[in-house]
Amino acid sequence: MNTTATSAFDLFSQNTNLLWIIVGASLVMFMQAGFAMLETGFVRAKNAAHTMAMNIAVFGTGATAFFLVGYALMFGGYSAKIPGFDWGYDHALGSALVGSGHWVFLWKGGFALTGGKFAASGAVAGYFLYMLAFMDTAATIPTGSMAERWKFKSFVLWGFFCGAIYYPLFGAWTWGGGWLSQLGNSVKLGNGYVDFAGSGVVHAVGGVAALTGAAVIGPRIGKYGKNGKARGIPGHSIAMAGAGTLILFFGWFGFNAASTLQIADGQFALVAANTAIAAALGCVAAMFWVWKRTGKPDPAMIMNGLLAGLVAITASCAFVDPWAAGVIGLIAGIIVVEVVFFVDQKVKIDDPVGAIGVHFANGLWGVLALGIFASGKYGVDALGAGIGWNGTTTHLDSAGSATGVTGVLYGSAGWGQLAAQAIGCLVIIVVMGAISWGFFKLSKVIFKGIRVDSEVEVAGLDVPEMGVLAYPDFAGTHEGLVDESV
Amino acid sequence: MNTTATSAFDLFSQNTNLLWIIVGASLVMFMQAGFAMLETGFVRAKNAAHTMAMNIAVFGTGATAFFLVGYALMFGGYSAKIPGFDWGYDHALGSALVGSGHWVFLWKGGFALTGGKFAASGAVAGYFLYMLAFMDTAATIPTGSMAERWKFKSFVLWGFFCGAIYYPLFGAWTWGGGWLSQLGNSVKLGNGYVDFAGSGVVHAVGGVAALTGAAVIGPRIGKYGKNGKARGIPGHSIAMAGAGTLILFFGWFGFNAASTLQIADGQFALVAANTAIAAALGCVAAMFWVWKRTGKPDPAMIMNGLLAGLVAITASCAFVDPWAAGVIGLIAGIIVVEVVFFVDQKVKIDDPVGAIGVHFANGLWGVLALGIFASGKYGVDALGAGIGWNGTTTHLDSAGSATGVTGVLYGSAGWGQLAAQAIGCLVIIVVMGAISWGFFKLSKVIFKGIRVDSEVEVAGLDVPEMGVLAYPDFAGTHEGLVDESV
Amino acid sequence: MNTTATSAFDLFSQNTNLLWIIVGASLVMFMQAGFAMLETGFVRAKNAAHTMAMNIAVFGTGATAFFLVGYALMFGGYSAKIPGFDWGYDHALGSALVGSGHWVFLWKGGFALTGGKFAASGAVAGYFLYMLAFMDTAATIPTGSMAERWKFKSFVLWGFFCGAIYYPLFGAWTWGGGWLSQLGNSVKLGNGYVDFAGSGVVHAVGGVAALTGAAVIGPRIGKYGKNGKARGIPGHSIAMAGAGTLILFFGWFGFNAASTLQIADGQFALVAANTAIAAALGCVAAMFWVWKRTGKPDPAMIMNGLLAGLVAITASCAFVDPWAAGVIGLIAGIIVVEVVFFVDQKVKIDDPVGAIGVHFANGLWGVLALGIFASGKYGVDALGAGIGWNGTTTHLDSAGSATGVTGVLYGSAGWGQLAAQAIGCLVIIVVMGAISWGFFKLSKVIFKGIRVDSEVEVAGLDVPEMGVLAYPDFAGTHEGLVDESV
Amino acid sequence: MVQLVTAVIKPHKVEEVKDAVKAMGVQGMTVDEVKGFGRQGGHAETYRGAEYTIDFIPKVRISVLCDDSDVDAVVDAIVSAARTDKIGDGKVWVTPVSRLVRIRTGERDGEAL
Amino acid sequence: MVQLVTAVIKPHKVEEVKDAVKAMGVQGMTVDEVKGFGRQGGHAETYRGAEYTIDFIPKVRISVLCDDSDVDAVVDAIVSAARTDKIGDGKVWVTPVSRLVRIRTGERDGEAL
Amino acid sequence: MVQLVTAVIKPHKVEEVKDAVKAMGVQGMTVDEVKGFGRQGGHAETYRGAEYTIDFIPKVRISVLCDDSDVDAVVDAIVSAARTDKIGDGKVWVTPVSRLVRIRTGERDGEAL
Ligand SMILES: Nc1ncnc2c1ncn2[C@@H]1O[C@H](COP(=O)(O)OP(=O)(O)O)[C@@H](O)[C@H]1O
Ligand SMILES: Nc1ncnc2c1ncn2[C@@H]1O[C@H](COP(=O)(O)OP(=O)(O)O)[C@@H](O)[C@H]1O
Ligand SMILES: Nc1ncnc2c1ncn2[C@@H]1O[C@H](COP(=O)(O)OP(=O)(O)O)[C@@H](O)[C@H]1O
Repeated sequence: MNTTATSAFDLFSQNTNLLWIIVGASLVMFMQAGFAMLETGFVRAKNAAHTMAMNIAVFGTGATAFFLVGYALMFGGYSAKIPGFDWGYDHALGSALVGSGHWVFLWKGGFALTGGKFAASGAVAGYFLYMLAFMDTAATIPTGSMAERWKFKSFVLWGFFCGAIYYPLFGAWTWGGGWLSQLGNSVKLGNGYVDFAGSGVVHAVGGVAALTGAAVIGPRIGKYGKNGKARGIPGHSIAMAGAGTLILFFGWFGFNAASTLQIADGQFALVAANTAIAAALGCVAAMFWVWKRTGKPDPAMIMNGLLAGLVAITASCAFVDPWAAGVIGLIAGIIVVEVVFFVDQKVKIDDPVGAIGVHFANGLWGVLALGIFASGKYGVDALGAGIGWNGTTTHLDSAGSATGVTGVLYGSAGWGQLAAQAIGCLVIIVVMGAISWGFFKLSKVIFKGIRVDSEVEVAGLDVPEMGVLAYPDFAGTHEGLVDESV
Repeated sequence: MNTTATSAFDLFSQNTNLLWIIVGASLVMFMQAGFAMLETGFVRAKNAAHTMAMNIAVFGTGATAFFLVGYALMFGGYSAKIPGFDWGYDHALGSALVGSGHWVFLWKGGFALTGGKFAASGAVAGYFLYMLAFMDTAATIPTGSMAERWKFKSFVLWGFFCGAIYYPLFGAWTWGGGWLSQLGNSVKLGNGYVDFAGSGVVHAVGGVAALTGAAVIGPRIGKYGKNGKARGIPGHSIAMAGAGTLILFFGWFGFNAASTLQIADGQFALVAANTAIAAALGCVAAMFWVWKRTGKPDPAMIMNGLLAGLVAITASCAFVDPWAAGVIGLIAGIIVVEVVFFVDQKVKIDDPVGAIGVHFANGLWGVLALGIFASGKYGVDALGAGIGWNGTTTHLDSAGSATGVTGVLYGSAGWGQLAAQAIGCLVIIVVMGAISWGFFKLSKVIFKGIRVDSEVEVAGLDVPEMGVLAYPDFAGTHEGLVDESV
Repeated sequence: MNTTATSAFDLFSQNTNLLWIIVGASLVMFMQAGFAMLETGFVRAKNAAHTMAMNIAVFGTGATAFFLVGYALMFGGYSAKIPGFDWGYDHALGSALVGSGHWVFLWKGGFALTGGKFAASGAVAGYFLYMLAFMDTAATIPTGSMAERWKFKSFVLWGFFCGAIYYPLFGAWTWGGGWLSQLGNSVKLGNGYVDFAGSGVVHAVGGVAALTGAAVIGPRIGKYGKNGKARGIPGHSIAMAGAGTLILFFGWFGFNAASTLQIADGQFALVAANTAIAAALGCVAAMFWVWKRTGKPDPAMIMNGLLAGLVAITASCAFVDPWAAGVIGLIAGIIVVEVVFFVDQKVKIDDPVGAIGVHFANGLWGVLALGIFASGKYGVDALGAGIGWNGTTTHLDSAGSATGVTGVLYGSAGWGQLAAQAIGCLVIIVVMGAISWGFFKLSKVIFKGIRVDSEVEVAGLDVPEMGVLAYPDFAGTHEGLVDESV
Repeated sequence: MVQLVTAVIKPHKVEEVKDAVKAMGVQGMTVDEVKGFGRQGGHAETYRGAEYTIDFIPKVRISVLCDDSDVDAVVDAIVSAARTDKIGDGKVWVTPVSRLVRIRTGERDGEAL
Repeated sequence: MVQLVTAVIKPHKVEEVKDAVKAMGVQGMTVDEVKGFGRQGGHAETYRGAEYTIDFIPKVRISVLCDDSDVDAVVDAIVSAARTDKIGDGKVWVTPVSRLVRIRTGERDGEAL
Repeated sequence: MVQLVTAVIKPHKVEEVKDAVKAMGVQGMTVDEVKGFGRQGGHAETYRGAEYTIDFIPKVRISVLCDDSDVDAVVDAIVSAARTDKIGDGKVWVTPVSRLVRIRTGERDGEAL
């Protein structure tokens, strides 16, 4: 009877863990509303319906693809490694599709969530949902940088591509237990590539697509003057963008804190506090920095700064002390201002919402920051006896026992970790960059250009592409509604 | 001492279940913000303050009525049947007001949450709150279909009526353990009418009132041309409507997944995943379908499609496999496009937000879909020994033990279930349809018409009815502010 | 082994309590989005970017200050008194900075969350986050009453001041275990000042700063005609304000229900239900009251009424029966209408969003209402053996055991409680009023006025202060963009 | 020669006026939203208890360029289409135009209509 | 005969101009929002670090139909009410009106005012 | 004497027209947003399956006060800057102005420009 009691408790605690994942997944899913309002607020009124529609359809297309194919490629052989779950855990559902051992590149198994365990198991379903929400976040990032000129047809293909292949690829290499996560075992670099909630896996991977996409599609008409000077093209609703920012902030508690995947230790609370601290410092740093740089506290930068802090802390939020979270956020707030200015004015890639500065640059900064600030207190054995964070057992100390995730500030052992992080960054830039660049180049061929005609662009995409005006009752919101080339 | 430990665990696990209900209730309550933004975005700027005010006041009026009267009528004799709760469970607080045995039509007891157990018991309070949030959802549906012409006074009466009587009635018959839920016991139809989170109880019941209300109040001036052809009257903010859609999506995780009312099995996670999958497929299906039908991917339909998938999966989300959730959502996406077109152009009932297509049509489809796709795996014994879902014990298999909720695809026994579902649909259409139709007809007498004067309608309802402009600083949002009949 | 099982359960249940706090903290943090939309909707379009930017930056500045200093001053010696937490609980981290015994005025310890326990303990981090979110709510209240004329620079200082000192001060005296909370022990007044979730600590304290700030900064140009008559200056988006209201409502479930800080009894569910009931009655009462008063159901008042009900129930939500929650909300709905009218028309303090009526007046009403309606059922021993709510043991009954929090309706012992509540109100009005008044007066000196030039005010603050237009694509939103005094 | 007929009318009459003018054979027109102040007066509303007046009433202004010979007919057409017999119906007036050019073709005066 | 007085003024002067014109006995006016470009020039702001110029400055245009005999007085009233002595105060001009009709009644010219 | 040149043009041509007019030495202009109806016609869209037509097309109206002597040049400058050779390019017309005042200084007519 005591045994029964114990196992009832085990079951209940596992399901409480799962509950946290579901609550977290809902919060992350809600971030889509934040992205939608932020991005739509930052475009001109004449493209608002187009931008909003992308932000809804990207969930539909991406999720359909991830459900049918992507989840199987990303986790097929690994299943839902939720701590303490007897079902799912360590029970491979499929097997490697490409690679083996420490060097797996893709998995297979569980397409469309079919197969023995899937239908029955709440654990797998919950894990799927959480991962789906992360995929959705990555997928929606380029809709911001490519806004106001992207053909809707071409965008639809991106949604399917990102959900089916693009996101699951890097996902399999990291959270799926693939080769990057095993760098600790295979080549003895710290605990392997560690990215707690996805500064890299989600934000930089989405961000690099935002970068290549914006580069391939080219700047909006009028963005660069005859002299090549960048012109500001203010978004049509600062209020909407601000509301979106605060929704994203809210959702981020699910993004980061629920990434503990369990509540048995109190770590999720530290994660949540670190998240808020980095956001605060990012916001304040960007505010003062832009104020100094341009003479006014640009509201768009206050928003981007808060988000930059959030993106940057995402990789390391479980591994650092609060003071370090503050420092990471503060630096993120400065980075975002500088990178946005640099990309806009020097590189001359046109990114209407600042996605490159927020997600790409600070995603990379977040990944590296872990290699610097991780305190070594956490990630020793998060998944059960003898398994380090990310399913590794490596970095044994002299006594032969696994160590927590440690950055260079906490001992020279940290250099291996930093190296693993740097490799992750490089892979994002080079490999994911090349894949996304190739995808957009190929799309150009398929759709005879991924960009709308210049007449349509000047008129605004809403009527020609979507058939509606975003604001039909307001004067002056659409300059030239129609394709005037009759 | 072991016993103490066990019972501390029992108590704690019950309260964890209750926590899930409270989190779920909060999420469902938040859906009011989604409805408010969706509906307001879909009306013209000149009626935006009126529509928004209805979406706030409907909570106030409906909740007051449900608190004072409605909850007692719906659950008086049944109390909070929350699994594993010792207090509340199976302790009838009141007794039947109309009917007895398997044929109870209304309960009584616990008016204004007074009476012995109420004040003391968190369990009853939590269950009340969750049910209140569902009532609110049903109550707000007609504010969409009747928008831009409904007298505010008349609307206020609807709020009280819906919270006190209209919603609790069908609620008592189903979730309250009344006659429809007992069709399994009384006339051996499957597990009786089964509606997990309310495709029927909430959406179709609210939706049929949206239908009869829109029919009684008549189309907006200008909706049908002299030749009777339907004219599109675009909503004033696609951006606002899109944000509302995504808020509703978020809230739906509380709507569906917390309807397990407990977390002891992992079922809530499957429910959540099914919810997202149906939403994705509904969104994609509606997008492609409307694109094919009209040549452009109408953003309003992308939104309606996502919501249609959500409404349709609501009844069966705990009983079907993920692939089936996808199919149900996909069909919902097509249904919503066709029904919206049909109602608008053929039936000529004017529904500014598409409530009839989303909530009524897909509510019914969701109820029926359960009778087709339910896999039989769940609902055997959800509430304790020997009690099937909805408090029935019926549908014993040959071995005499209760079976899970089973649709026709999983054995011929499913036909009984499908019949129970069909009866539920019929009751909604005929009985709830007649009651709501009667209510609106009667209101017409009470208020000398439930519709504003045509001068007011042309001018916009905001100033004449509410005394404010929704957007006083924006040019062109109100055509003719005043009653010009001076 | 049995022991192990028990302690695993203890640990898990503590962490489940902590989870509720984190979910609650996220919800409260999300209220910032609600305030942002409410306040921005209630100002004119020409100040929308300024108001939105304040609502984001106030989190950044306030949180930075609270992290570095405020939390240490408020809780330094008390730590995270989370029920059932072995770490943190009753382990003083710091010590009194000012005062001792029952008369502590400020604490110290744990600056920037550093110090032994902080970094390691999820419990402290979680408690910090929850308290941070409450601070943020208080800090943002004056941004509403002082909107449309506040220099951004001066506002930035307010954020730091509120997070570092202003809020922690009254916080230390109440939730931090300081002298007000000990009035039960020190001078035998009931359980001491009791304020469950902060009608006083958060709303009235923020509200009195909103009052003094609005008084010091003076009314907007054009608010009072030559004859001194108040003129309505309608907000630019009723739709946005309405959405903000509903977000606040959602967040309030975290604000109130998670203030139980644990889930071991079901009290959090009663709290949540009481919260919704008071909101509903507040909404309905304000709607009918303003309808009667002005002839139309002003949407802004429907919104303010719902919020008034929420503010008023916040202090007593855990201590009263549902019927009493309804009465408290109903009275709040009337109070808010009358106070807004009175302040606007008689006192002639200009408060663009109604913050004084909602937060200050109803905050005080909420504090007092507890002294009237508290039923005595709860708060006996919320934190463990022999400790009453707020860490007191006082108000022993004749048998010598501690009693729950009791209002005058439940026995003459309630008069002591009511006196403690009244003292709290007085301290807020006099002491916090004086401090905030002094702060704004001093700011005037520091910044050569805390108000923008009248030219800027007429033109709108967005371009001169923030460098952007809130709505550049919409005609008529900015009357005169530039400082025309060239 | 060409003249410019300008009318300030009630917003809900725009469609009818447009149709009436079109029926006269006039090929184009330009409209904008204006606010009018006149005999019709405004009205007071309350916002959170404080009164405010909406004293400029939304109107639509219509500008039609037409031939001398059509001016009378166009004015009459507008008057009869816009009339509701209630105060606030608005005004129509005519101003001389000394030159007109169609941008696309450079055609002038009557040709440019 | 009737003439049309048009003025482009600073937005915050609308109320004062309205009152001044009303004080002249003029019964009505029509206003709309315009953007002006003139000596006053615009100004540059930065948005996420990139400059943009706001070179059209919001103004309000006022159109008043009045009797020949009142034109001088109306022009003067507008000028003195709208004047701030700072650059950008705007212009007032007068154009001839060959015909005026009140839609509601069909009254013409002076009668129609 | 002074005249008023009015043009209705395609919105995306505003910048170019402004530059052309400025290049002529004209010191100011006033623009507003209007909706045009002409040969260009509108187009039908569907909203939730029901058709609706967008038959008024957004245009920008430009008003330039200038000296008699500059009128020809200003008209020509506008025509050539606004021209796209596609239907819907718009119109330019000239109306006489009998008096002009600069509000700030009280200067009159030519002086007031
Ligand atoms: N003297 C005027 N100058 C310019 N516009 C005028 C004048 N008088 C009236 N209007 C315009 O005509 C509209 C209707 O005038 P009003 O006096 O209200 O009614 P009516 O046209 O029936 O006499 C006004 O709202 C205003 O736009
Ligand atoms: N030549 C012009 N034609 C039309 N409008 C003009 C002209 N010059 C000025 N304006 C209008 O008058 C406004 C004020 O003119 P500006 O030159 O800035 O100052 P001022 O009126 O003091 O000379 C401008 O913003 C513009 O709307
Ligand atoms: N008779 C007219 N009166 C006033 N405005 C006109 C007239 N005809 C055309 N317009 C304006 O000129 C614009 C362009 O005219 P349109 O006939 O479409 O092309 P085009 O200028 O090439 O002949 C219209 O949208 C309208 O604003």
